[in-house]
Amino acid sequence: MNIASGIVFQVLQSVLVVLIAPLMLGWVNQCRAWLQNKSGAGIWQPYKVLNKLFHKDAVLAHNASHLFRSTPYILFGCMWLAVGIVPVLATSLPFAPAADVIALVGLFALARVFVSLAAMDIGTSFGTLGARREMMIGFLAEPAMLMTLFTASLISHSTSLATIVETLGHRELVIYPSMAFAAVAFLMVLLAENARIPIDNPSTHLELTMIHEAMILEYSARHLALVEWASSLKLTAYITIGIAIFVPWGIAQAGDWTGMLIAIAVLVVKLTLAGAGLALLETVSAKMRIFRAPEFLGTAFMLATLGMLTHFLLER
Amino acid sequence: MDASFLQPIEAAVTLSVIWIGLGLIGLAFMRAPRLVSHAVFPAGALVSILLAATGLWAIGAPPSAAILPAGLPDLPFHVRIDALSGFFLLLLGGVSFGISLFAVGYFRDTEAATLGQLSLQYHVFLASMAFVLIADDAYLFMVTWESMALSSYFLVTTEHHEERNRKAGFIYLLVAHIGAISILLCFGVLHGGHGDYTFEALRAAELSGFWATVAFLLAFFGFGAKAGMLPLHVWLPEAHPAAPSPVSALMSGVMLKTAIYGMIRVIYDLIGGIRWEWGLTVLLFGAATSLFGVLFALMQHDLKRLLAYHSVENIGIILIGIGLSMVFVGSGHPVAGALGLIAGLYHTLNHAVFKGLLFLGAGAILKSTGLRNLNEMGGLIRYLPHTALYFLIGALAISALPPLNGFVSEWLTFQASLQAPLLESSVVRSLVPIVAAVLALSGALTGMCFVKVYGVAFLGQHRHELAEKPREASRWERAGMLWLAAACLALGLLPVFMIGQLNNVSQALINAGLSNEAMASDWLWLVPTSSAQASYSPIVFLLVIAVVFELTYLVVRQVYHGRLRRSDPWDCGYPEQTSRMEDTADGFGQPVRQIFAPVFLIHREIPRADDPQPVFKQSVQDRHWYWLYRPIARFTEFLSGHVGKLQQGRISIYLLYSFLTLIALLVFAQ
Amino acid sequence: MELLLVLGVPFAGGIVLGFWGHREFAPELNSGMSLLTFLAAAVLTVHIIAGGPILVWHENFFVDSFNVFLVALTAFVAFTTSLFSRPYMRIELNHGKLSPNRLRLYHSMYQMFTFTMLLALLTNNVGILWVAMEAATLTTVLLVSLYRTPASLEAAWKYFILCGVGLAQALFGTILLYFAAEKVLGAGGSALLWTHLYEVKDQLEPTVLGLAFVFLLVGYGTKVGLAPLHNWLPDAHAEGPTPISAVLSGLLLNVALYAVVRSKVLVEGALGTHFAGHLMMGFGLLSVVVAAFLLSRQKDVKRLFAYSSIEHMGLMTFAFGMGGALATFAAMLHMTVHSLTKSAIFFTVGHAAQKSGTQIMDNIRGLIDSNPTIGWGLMLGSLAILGMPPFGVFASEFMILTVAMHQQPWATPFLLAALGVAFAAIFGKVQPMVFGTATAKRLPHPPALIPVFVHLAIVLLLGLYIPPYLAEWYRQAAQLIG
Amino acid sequence: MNLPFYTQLINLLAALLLLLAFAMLTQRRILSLINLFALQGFVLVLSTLVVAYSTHQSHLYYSALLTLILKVLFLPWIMHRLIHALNVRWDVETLIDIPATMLIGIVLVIFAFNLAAPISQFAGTITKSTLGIATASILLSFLMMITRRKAVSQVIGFLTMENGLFFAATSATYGMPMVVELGIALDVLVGSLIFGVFFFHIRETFESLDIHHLEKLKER
Repeated sequence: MNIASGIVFQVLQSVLVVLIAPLMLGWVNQCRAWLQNKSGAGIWQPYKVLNKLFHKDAVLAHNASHLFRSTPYILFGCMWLAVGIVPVLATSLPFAPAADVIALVGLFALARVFVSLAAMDIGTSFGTLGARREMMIGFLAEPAMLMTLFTASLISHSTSLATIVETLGHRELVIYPSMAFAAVAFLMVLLAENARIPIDNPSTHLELTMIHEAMILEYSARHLALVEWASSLKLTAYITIGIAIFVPWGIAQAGDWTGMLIAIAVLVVKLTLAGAGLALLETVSAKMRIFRAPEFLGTAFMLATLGMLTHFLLER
Repeated sequence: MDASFLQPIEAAVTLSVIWIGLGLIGLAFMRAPRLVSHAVFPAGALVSILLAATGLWAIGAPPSAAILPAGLPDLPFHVRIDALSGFFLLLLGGVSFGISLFAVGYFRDTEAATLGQLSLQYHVFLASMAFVLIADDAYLFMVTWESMALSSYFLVTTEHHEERNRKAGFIYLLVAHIGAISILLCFGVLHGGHGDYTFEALRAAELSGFWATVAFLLAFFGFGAKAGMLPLHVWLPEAHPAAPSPVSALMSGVMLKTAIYGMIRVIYDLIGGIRWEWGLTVLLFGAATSLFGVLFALMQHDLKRLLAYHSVENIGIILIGIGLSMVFVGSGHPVAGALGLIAGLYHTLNHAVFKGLLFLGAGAILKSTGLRNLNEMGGLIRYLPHTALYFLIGALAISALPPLNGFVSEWLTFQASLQAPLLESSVVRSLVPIVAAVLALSGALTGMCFVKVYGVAFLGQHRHELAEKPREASRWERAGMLWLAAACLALGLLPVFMIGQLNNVSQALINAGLSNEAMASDWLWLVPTSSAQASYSPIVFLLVIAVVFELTYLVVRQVYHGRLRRSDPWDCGYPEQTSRMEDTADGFGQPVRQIFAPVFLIHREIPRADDPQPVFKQSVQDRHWYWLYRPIARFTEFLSGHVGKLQQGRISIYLLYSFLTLIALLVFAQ
Repeated sequence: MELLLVLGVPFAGGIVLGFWGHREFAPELNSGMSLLTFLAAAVLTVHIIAGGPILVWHENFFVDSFNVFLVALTAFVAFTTSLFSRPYMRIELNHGKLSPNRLRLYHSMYQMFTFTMLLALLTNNVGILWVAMEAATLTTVLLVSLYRTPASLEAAWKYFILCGVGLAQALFGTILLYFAAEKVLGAGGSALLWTHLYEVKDQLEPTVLGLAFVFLLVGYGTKVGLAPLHNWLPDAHAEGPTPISAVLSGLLLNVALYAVVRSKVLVEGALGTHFAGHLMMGFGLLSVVVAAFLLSRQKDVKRLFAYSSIEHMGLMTFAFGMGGALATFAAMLHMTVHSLTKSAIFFTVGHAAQKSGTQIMDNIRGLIDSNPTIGWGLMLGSLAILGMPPFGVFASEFMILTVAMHQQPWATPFLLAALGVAFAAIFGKVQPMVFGTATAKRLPHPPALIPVFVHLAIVLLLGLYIPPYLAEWYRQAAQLIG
Repeated sequence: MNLPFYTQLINLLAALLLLLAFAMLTQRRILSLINLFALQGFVLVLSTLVVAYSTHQSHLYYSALLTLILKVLFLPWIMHRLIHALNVRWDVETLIDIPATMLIGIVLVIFAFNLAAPISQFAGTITKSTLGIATASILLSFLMMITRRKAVSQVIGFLTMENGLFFAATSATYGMPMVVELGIALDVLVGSLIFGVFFFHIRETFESLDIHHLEKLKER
């Protein structure tokens, strides 16, 4: 493969995903509004919010440390790296070998740890509350996520996302019952990890229910903008991981320009559908009490494990 | 150095003896405490680094052996250094270098007499660990093994005026001794009645399947007791906090690793013929240990105790790696086995580095604030910026976050567990990934725990009015921490070099290393089996994040602005933000306590509604005390009570005993 | 010549101190006599090692590697104990626990006791051995009852009766031995000489010798302190003056075990089976287990270490019972290190008890603060006796255990469990005495702790390095009896 | 031949010895106990003399003389003095009642005979059949020591055991070598003196010679 075209592909994919991530969020919100019989703010609203936030003066608490100030950038960097690694449009990207699925999970964990630390930096009651809950969700979701990914890895004998996509998408079609279990589990993890209903509600600031919002209460202006952007990136990254593992058809190989164009088209369709589906899910379910979350994620873990066992039993 | 003049083994022995000599010098000059702290300890650090170099040298060199003119008449002390010993010597030397540097500053204000004793015990401790690693006969191994326990016992009880520390020391030495008895028994079984007790003879002895399993179980029990494996871990959270912080670092960072060394040495090298059932045992115990360790760590508010429980957890992770390796080797897949072994060994090294660093950080906090209770700390990042940075590196490393070193070894362990499809038995095949999930869970819980530690100790507002402003650690202390923090980074970013060394170790032990493709990859890419299967490049990882960080920073400033305003925290507009409104360390662990309630033994005292001065008390205890240790103690008491009844003071009864003995023997003799 | 000195000096010392034992200089005189004995024993040892066994005085005295090793040990520990007893007994006198007359008795009996032990070791005559053992009992009975307190009287009485009865059995065993030997060697003195007996041991009547061994084992075994014949031992150790506890534990028990071992070799030779060895192993194991379980019930510090002595004597008996060069070697090494360590422990315990004014362990605290040397001595001594490397006790235990695992695998779990229990019991009690906050007062005379550290240093050395000549010596002895 | 006659005589004395041992076992009074002890000593002297005369073992005469002085004259005299001084003439209480003791005693005698039977067949002495009796009397005195509660009677039991041993030595082997005999006698003498001293101390300390005062040191 040509190194230069690989790098072009890499940059192209990253920039593209980073740019459309707020759009994804806007789309989900818009769908949700429609489903709730509201008119909605429009799918471009997240961009407007970001722009507004960047313009504002940043306000920092007196006792904020460097950690607090650098976290938004670190977060943004992590998420950028994540979307750079996931084969959103193409496999065999030059950065892809830098991290496999496990490292990807580690990357999300790194981001989570930094956000939580930043939340505790000021020393407010909400910040620590949010950090505690976030970490709780995190430690429950992470094993489930890994088990899901392991199922895919065991099928393709690889933890590299590129190889998984190539195995599952570019070869003959085989029906893997284990993947069904994994897909459901992945969906549950996705909801939990991205602060969606039924675990968290991204659109509330009701103190008793906040998780993610509680952590970023002290951020303002450009810092908040980066954090928000990073969370939309995270949602996109998760959805694209889901796509890569469960519906990988259409992803191009790096250097294949026509494939690339098809891949973009296919991706747009997939993302549109995924966003609508997510909105539907969020609309039909209600938020849980915080201590129902372990049950929810425990179920996800069980499903993922079952998927893996199914793989060992049926698919060898 | 020319190999024909000096063998690694000679260097290692000489350096260890120098350590003992330094200890004695420290004792002899205890009236000159400045000299002891500023000359003896740095000299010890110098020996450490030389020893580390020797270790590194030995990994690549062929095994060299020697016989020392001491020991039993029929069994003089045999010493031998091979790749495995070399690796552990590297670990010992590398980690103790940082710790000794730290100790210079940490002990500078210690009382003269105590310092003299500390110096002796500390260096003897180091030397006995080195000798454990190079011992090549059962006797020398046992002698140095127990000397190690003994010297560290005295270090643990340095502050013996506190009841807690005494109790900790007692439990520590008791468990260590029982473990040693088991190890001794294991050597006896291994010996099988032929030859002497050199490792060479033990290696050569042919054991039947049953006795090999017995030997394995004894070794596993004995070394597990030292390593802090469930359910023999009870001494660990007691002993580590009791010791002075550099010693805690040494015990947790290095001493526990000698147990891992012993386990590998005995199981892989001396017993040989590994079976997968053994591996499964190790694997399951490892998984249970790691989960249990981290859950209890989350319940702690004493920083050093918390770190001690994390040592339990990490020992569990190491055991998972080794267990995987044994499962694979036992099932005839040495290449996968090598991966597991390398993962286990690499985690051993990583844990030594970051746990040493964290204990030193805890020591720095203790020294400058006098605090060990997390619930009283807060906001230390503003007083101890350097310590805070090093501690953050350690915390991220132990939480297995990329791109630091803890992640590399956990990643390798995951990779090893994903080799499960190679296995024939479907039960084991499905168990292995579940263990991997447990590993993931404990990794995530560790992350939570260190968010708690770091958030509560270094961030937020301080909770406790200190008499004076905490002072940043001294230069020596910072140098020690810097060394270990740099090691965390280096091992995290450039794992390939060390993996190559570990591959030598694995080659020497099980005659198998990683696949050729894996070894062919360059320094940038860590590839466990083949690049199609998995790869990881921490440098690219870090670079991308750093570049994006920098670019974003610049772009935001360029396109918009960098204006900043300071104000009070907002916090949803609540007034009166005091430090009492922050989560305490206990509060932070509350979700875990609730979710895993059955694991803990929780005592609560809840105030009544009309209580004028309501106090809420809660303690979390380890059920093992009640399930395992108390019953054993009771049973012993019960037995000794009955034996005691025989001796009731009446001379007629005593005469009757003699009489009956005589009659019985006469009947027997006829 | 040296032999004459070895026996003559303590005997003369006993008589001289019988007159002057209450004088101001008596403790020094006592030490001086012991030093002379030790020097004579050292010279004797050198001769034996260089020149081989000797037989003197109408074959009535016989010195070979085995007993000269014990002679040297006995003389050495007796000497160091006399050093320790100098300040110790002065303090006791100052505290009013003794009258000058009793002190005279003490000094005289101390020398006499040494004499009887050396006599028992050196004699070639089984009958004289018995006489010496009985005499040793009598002298120590007087020493144990020295304080004339109710407890010490009770202890001495029990000691006297139990050991008296025990030794009576040993005499019967001796008679049976003589009876059997007389058939082969003819009546008269030579039939009771070890040297002659060994030469004809395969001609002796097995039935008789089997019975004789039972009586000898029960008899001398009582003195060794083998369970269930051990009941006198803790009482006597706890209630007597501490120097006497030290020599009882460190020496007398060895001498009694020496008698048992000599008999065992003879009897096994006659029987051609492992009967005697099995009996010894059984008793040894029982003692180890019983003592280990009794340890945890102790409140009195000297009683605690008395039980520890039972445990170790049991271990040695077990090892001698197993036989074979290595086990015997180990047992003799264990004898040496146990004597040295246990007497060192008693030295420190004695001073600790004097400082605290009590032997009850709960009331002794923080020795390391009030007197670091006593504290460290007790701590290191206890760790050594518990078999903690690098002390020599571990070396011998290692050898005993490894041989046991090889030859008697069934016994090892018991041994190891007992060692574990003993460790928990002793260490759990010693640690609070040594550490913590002090409760002690100053002593009127500075304690003599050099012997403690000399003993411990030797024990430490033996754990790491056994000098070749010493090893050779042990080996010769093991050859002799193994 | 004269030998059968002497053998008969010795057997008679041996039987007497056993009888006396039984008598002591059942005797409740200390004074009679001492007398019985002296009597036993006397029988011992007689039997030794008979053996000495019949076998021309000259050293046995010395033994007999030693026994006479020590066990027939000196020790009973001392003990009489003692119990006068200590005023302990009251009856002896036993721990086990007398009939039971007797029964056990009989079992012991059977056991002892059984034990001695294989040994005595090797003996070349005229007294070989008495070895069983000697063994029996040793065991009986052991039993006596177990059952008695008073310090004095325990000591008498102890000395009786010594008698049994002496008898065993004479009957099995015509006595031990002289050096040993002398040593044993010396030990017995010194031992008895120490016993005497002890009686005074015990009496002084506990105001009684009952050994149940001596049960303080124990493990309970």
